[in-house]
Amino acid sequence: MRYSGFRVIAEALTGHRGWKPVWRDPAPQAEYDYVIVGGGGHGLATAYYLAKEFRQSRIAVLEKGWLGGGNVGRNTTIIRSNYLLDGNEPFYEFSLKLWEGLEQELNYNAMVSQRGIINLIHTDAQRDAFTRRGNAMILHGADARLLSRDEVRRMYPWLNFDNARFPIKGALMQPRGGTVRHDAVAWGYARAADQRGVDLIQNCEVTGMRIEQGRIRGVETTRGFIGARKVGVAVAGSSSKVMAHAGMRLPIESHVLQAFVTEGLKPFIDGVITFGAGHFYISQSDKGGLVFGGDIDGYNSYAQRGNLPVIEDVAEGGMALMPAIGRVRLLRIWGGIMDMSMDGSPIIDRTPIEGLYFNGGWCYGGFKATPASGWCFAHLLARDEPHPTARAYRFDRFLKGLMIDEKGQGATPNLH
Amino acid sequence: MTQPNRIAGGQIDRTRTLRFTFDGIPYTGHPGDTLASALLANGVRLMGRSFKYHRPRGPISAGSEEPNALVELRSGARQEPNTRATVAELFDGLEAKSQNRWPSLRLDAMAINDRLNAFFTAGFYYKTFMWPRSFWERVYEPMIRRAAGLGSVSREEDPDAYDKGFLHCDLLVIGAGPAGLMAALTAGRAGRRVILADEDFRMGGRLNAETFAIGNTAGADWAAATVAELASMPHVRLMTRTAVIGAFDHGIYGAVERVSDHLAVPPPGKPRQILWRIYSQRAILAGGATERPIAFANNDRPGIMLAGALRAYANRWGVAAGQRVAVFTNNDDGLRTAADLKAKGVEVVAVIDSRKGEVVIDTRGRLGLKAITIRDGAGRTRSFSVEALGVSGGWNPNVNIHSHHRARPVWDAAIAAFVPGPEGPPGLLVAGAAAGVLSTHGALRTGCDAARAALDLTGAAPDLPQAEDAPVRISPLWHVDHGRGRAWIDQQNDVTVKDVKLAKQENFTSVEHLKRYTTLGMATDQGKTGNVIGLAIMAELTGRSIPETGTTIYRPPYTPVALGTLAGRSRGKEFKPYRLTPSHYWAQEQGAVFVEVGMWLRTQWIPKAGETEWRQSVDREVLATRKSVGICDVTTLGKIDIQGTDAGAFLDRVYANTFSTLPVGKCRYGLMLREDGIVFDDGTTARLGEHEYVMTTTTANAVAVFRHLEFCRQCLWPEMDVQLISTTEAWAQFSVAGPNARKLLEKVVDQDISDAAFPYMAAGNITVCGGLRARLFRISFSGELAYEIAVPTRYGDALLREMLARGAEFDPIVYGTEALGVMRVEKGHVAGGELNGQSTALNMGLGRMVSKKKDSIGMVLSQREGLTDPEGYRLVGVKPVDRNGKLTAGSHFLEKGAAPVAANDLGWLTSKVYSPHLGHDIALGYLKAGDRRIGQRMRAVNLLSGQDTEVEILSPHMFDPEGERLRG
Amino acid sequence: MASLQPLTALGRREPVTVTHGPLTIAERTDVALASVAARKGRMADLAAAARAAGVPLPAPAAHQSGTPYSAFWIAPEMWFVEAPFASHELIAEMLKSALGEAASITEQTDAWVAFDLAAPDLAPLLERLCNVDFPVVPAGYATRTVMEHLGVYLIKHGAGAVRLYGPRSSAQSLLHALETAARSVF
Amino acid sequence: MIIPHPILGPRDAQEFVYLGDASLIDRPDGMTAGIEEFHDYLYQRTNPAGEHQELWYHEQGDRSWLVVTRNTVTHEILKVELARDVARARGRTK
Repeated sequence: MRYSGFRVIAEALTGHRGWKPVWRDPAPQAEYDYVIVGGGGHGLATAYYLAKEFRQSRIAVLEKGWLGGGNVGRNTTIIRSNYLLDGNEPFYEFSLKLWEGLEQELNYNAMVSQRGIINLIHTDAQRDAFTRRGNAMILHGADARLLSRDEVRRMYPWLNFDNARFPIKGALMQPRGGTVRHDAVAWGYARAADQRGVDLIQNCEVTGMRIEQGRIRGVETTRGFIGARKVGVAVAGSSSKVMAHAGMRLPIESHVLQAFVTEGLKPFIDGVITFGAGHFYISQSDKGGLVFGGDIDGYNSYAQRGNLPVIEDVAEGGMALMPAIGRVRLLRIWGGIMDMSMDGSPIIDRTPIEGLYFNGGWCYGGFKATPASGWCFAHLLARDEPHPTARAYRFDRFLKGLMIDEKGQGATPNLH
Repeated sequence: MTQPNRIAGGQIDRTRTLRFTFDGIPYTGHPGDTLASALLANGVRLMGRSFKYHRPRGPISAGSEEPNALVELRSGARQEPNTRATVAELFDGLEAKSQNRWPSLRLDAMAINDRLNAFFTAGFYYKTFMWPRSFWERVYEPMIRRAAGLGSVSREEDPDAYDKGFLHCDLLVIGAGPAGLMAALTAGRAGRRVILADEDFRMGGRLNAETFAIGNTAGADWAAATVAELASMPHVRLMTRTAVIGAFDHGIYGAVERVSDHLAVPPPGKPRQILWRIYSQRAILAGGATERPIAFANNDRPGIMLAGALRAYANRWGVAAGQRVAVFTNNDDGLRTAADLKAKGVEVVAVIDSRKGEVVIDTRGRLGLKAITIRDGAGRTRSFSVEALGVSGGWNPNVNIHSHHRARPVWDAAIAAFVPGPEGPPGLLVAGAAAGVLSTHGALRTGCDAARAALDLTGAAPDLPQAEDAPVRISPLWHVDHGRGRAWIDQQNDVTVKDVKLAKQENFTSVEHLKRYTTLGMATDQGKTGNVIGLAIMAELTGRSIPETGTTIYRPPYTPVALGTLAGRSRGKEFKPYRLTPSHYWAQEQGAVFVEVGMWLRTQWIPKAGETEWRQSVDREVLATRKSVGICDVTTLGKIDIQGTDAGAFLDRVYANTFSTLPVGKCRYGLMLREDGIVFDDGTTARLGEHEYVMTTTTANAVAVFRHLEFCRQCLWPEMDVQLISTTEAWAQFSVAGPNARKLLEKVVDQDISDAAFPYMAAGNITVCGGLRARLFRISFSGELAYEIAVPTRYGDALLREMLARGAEFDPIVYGTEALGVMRVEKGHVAGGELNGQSTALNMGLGRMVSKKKDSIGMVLSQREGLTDPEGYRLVGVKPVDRNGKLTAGSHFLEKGAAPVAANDLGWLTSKVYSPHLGHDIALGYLKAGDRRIGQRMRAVNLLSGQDTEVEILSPHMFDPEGERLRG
Repeated sequence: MASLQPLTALGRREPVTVTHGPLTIAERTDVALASVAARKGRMADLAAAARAAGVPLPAPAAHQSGTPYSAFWIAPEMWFVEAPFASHELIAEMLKSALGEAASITEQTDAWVAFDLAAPDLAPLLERLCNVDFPVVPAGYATRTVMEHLGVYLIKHGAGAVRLYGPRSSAQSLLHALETAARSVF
Repeated sequence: MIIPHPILGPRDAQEFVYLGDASLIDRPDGMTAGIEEFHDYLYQRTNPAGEHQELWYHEQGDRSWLVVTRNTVTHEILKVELARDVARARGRTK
């Protein structure tokens, strides 16, 4: 069924009896052409684009819990394409363009809201680095502006301009950056994929992979064996666990990232603000809560929960930047498991096992990548060659010395 | 002023009257009141509006689970949005305003949403606002955002201070009701260190709200006596107004103490709140239980509250929420409310017991309850005129903190509620109502047992006092099917039974989908009263059991926490400590401009009289240095003392180049790689003795390099004889540079430092000013004849003054980081912009420094093809072809005529300065195949500003490329 | 020594003493400090030489007082040795000649700012500043800890007597943190 | 978290800096091993959900590198050793 304002009104007048399930609950079939492991944003988008853009069929998405229950349902909802390096920027810009048409594409309002993102500058060296980055963004067709201190002040007069340990000296802004209602992304892709015949199978955990003569034959699951011509794994956070079923070790560590939301407040933060002298970024949701985050906890973890030091560190950054939020109350803290890769950039690649494909290593940049990740992974699965914007996301880049290291931290996953 | 609904009794101090205002109207209350109890005493039931439909609301609870009675407390910079009136302690002069209404609480224009509720069902926004596309950001979203939120932020700096602290104990008891008090008493009497924390300002928990006796005293009196006994024990710490907010790993609990929230303003110097990290291997959660309502049509009117709250207001605060009341219950506990109110002389007009087939099916009263309609077992309906209705749907144990490690609670059918399961944070036991033991006697017993178990106490258990031990008699009822209006589950977010039904209809049946789609439990109360009802209804609809349906995940904090508390003192200028250089005080006297470099404050430049532009000062400092002599405080560079018989061999491993061959009394530039072959750091390292080196690092990497060296020493080569210690702050170190550097130093150094005696790259211990130990290194970052001289830090200030005074004939100047930067760029030395963690030695033109003759960190992986590409980036110098042309660091290189697209991107400018010596801008940059482009012309383009400058590519050594000056 | 006038870590000629209620915070500039680390495999030699020279080498997490040398443990086989500054400004050289090749010795005097805290009971102050379980650790306890982001050595001489060594460049920030906590507590 | 330091007893994890998998001790010899071996050493991780041996540095403490055996699902710490002892036991010398 198509969603629209007219439909909402019509249903309201007839007691909402006409709304249909947003997705079916099919039983798994014995075999598919494509099995996507992971019913998060990336997996659902992959299935959708496989069906829609690449005209494939016989597709299933296997989700161990509930659809959208991974990091797509536990992030800070920011979208942007303000990357520096050639390996990244085209991909994220492609993603941002897909976000811009997503609602019409999916006929689902995920509230893509481009209210702008600023990265604050506190030192001359940061200004130089952001100038380099802003230029790289424009060279790749993205939008960027360098703001003076006064321009930032006009935008957000209540930031700490007058009593700061690290004074604000300006900002790099991407006006097209913004936020998206995260759960709706998963639901929108799920609904659209379901409508194109993709089987979305919840409560179906992959427990093994059947590999014969170097070729994938299917996956063992808690709901039995499911045969597959091709298997795409998109389970960021659990990548090492799932790929271990295929005997692979990855250039990835799992780390916990905490995120935060306050009680609902009348609007006062329009866009997204990233503090350049502490670990803190923030936006305000359409519901009024301040949504913010900071650094990962820094140790390997699959626990989906974190500890006080990072909570305090994030709050300190928040108060240093916005002394007006001292009396605002933190409502909820949650933790997601990040695939922290060795250079801070993702992997979308074939594996040594024929028919087995991998998508992961998103660090904490996975949400904004959702549409492009799905598209590029579908491209790889359907055509067996990388999408032009995702060509650099190879496993062998570490062997060849072609790292995509935005932060320049080297093979130290918890510093990316 | 009278308080019409104030009745006898209660734990308030009627001898004192407190004045306060709500929405500008003055009222009175007493010490011991909360804002809610005082308002109710004054006959005010309407305290807020709901989020979506702007329904008029009053408090439903008497505690921190309150979803409705949220106010903006205080004013001005202290304005505190979304404060629960039910826990806000009354103080004289308190000011509160209602929120999320316009123009007034009674007449709220946005209540139109309530009329349109048929359109605003769960998730309606996902289905609309998509056409036309451009309207989302311009029309629809701004409209939605305007309606967002409840209270508002002041936008001014929070004037109050917050502290943090650390506490340690043998046993942390969370909650001071009967179970917690008994646990603390048991542990305290056994001599153990106990912390008893309770979020309330009065210990006793439900005992304060009930009329039960313990032994032969009233429960509240027993609590007070127990608290007094505990207070007499020096090893017991009683913490009222202290909410434990979370259980973290390994026995660390977060707790927030509201030190001054019950005062108009905190006393001078004192914090508003304190974040305590409590370290305790053993803890007992005795956080009690929270009553839940029953969903029925129009169950959200002001005056309808939880039965336990209705009785708490009567018993603890001496307040009747209305003169005529009724009770609706599915369990025996609700009957207590009727009994207690009757005993207080309040008229109880009806007790509706669903176990007899009686239910409430509707209510009336727009701004406050006026009447209820009930349906009896025979299907007959009747109406009663009432001002308050107590509702009891049973009690939910507060399992929250026990579930912070993601343990799932288990369903206990006997009390029709979730109780803590077998898993949970290690060391955390649960007692009393939190464990699902709902009687007073049970609380005392399990509190005592838990303390004994937690602390392995032996010996006979103490005799417990007599106390109420009634069984729980409940017949679950989640919602009333009869009746026509909406039945609320989550009152703040306006989630009703029909929203749950719609979620089911659309297949959002997972409990997480239910929550996220309907927003059930996402309000400021986190669903403490509503969640279980919602999932129970979903269970009914799907034919699953409640435990099969399950709960969502419990997350910290248990109650919302002010962000200021979590930040503590780390804000404003105190966000991070300062590091001051030895010349800081001197520079301050000179009116220096300082710059943040990491934690350090360094002199950026020192303006002289008449200089109006920073460039004037910097140019002068550079020219004076190059002309005669300049001094710069370089103490911030990291210094690491490396000793041991293997010190030389160790340096060979950690540096790409060789140090074991360095003669004693010499220093050498060292290049340090990461294991991935990228340049990590650089600096000079001197050999001061056979087994003694002193390494310098960059300011930025001092800590990371030290950590890395310790890793190499302990983890990679544990048998090497190497000892490390940082000496960064032990020595004040100054660079003395310029043609007259030696002449100036000769004025202070006691030894011969002629070129012969102390040649280029010499290093050694010397003395200054008649015998003070010092170190001298003949190294140059500026390209001039230069030295670095170090003395014990306390003498740094004096040495600087002495050099300036004794060398006055040379007109020495002190230069800051800007001039330092100019001179190093002129010389092509790499620093921050080039040492970016992405560049190799080859990129920097230092490829030959990586010795392949020995194993060193990063040597092997630096040879990967991607890092040795002949077309890769190389460090170059850059100047504008037109000497008036301007350069900007961060600009990108493009060929002349090339379109500004990524395919034509050749690199970027890493650092840019104005060279007063050369008289134009110069820059360093990374340029693709830059080593083969020297002499070529291209453009440096800054697309952010439109700057497009034709440049010439130079060797990075733009000043004195032969190095004649530094050897002079 | 020489003609150079020393400056304290707080940028003054004389050490600072501040009081707040029952608390006294006294800056100490009269302590010489050096690190002593055993060379690999030379611990026995170092121990013997130290014994002979009267340099205590206490167990982990401990401080041992003596005359003229006191010391506290900072790392495996590594100590900070204290002595009176007036007589031992050249502490590193003095220790080198006393301990010989068995140890690596480095002057540390001016790397730190020293504060002595005195009050009838320091526990209420310290619990706002660091996670040392102060009432429980014995006198003679020495540890590194963190106060307001600063790494600090804390030596407990008694329930009301503590020596702190903080990074010298952050002396102002450390003192500010101590005074702020004092105002908050006392 | 609290790390039971083998010398100093329980210490708050906040005093430590985390590096990662303790396999980083097993650095190949650069004079004999090639790029592939170093690649596997530096980049490839087992990243188990369960017991994990990992390196922590007591930066705000005694500067010991520790090998902590910790469950990455529950965060329970099962064993803590001085990294130097582990390195020696694994045959590392000079």
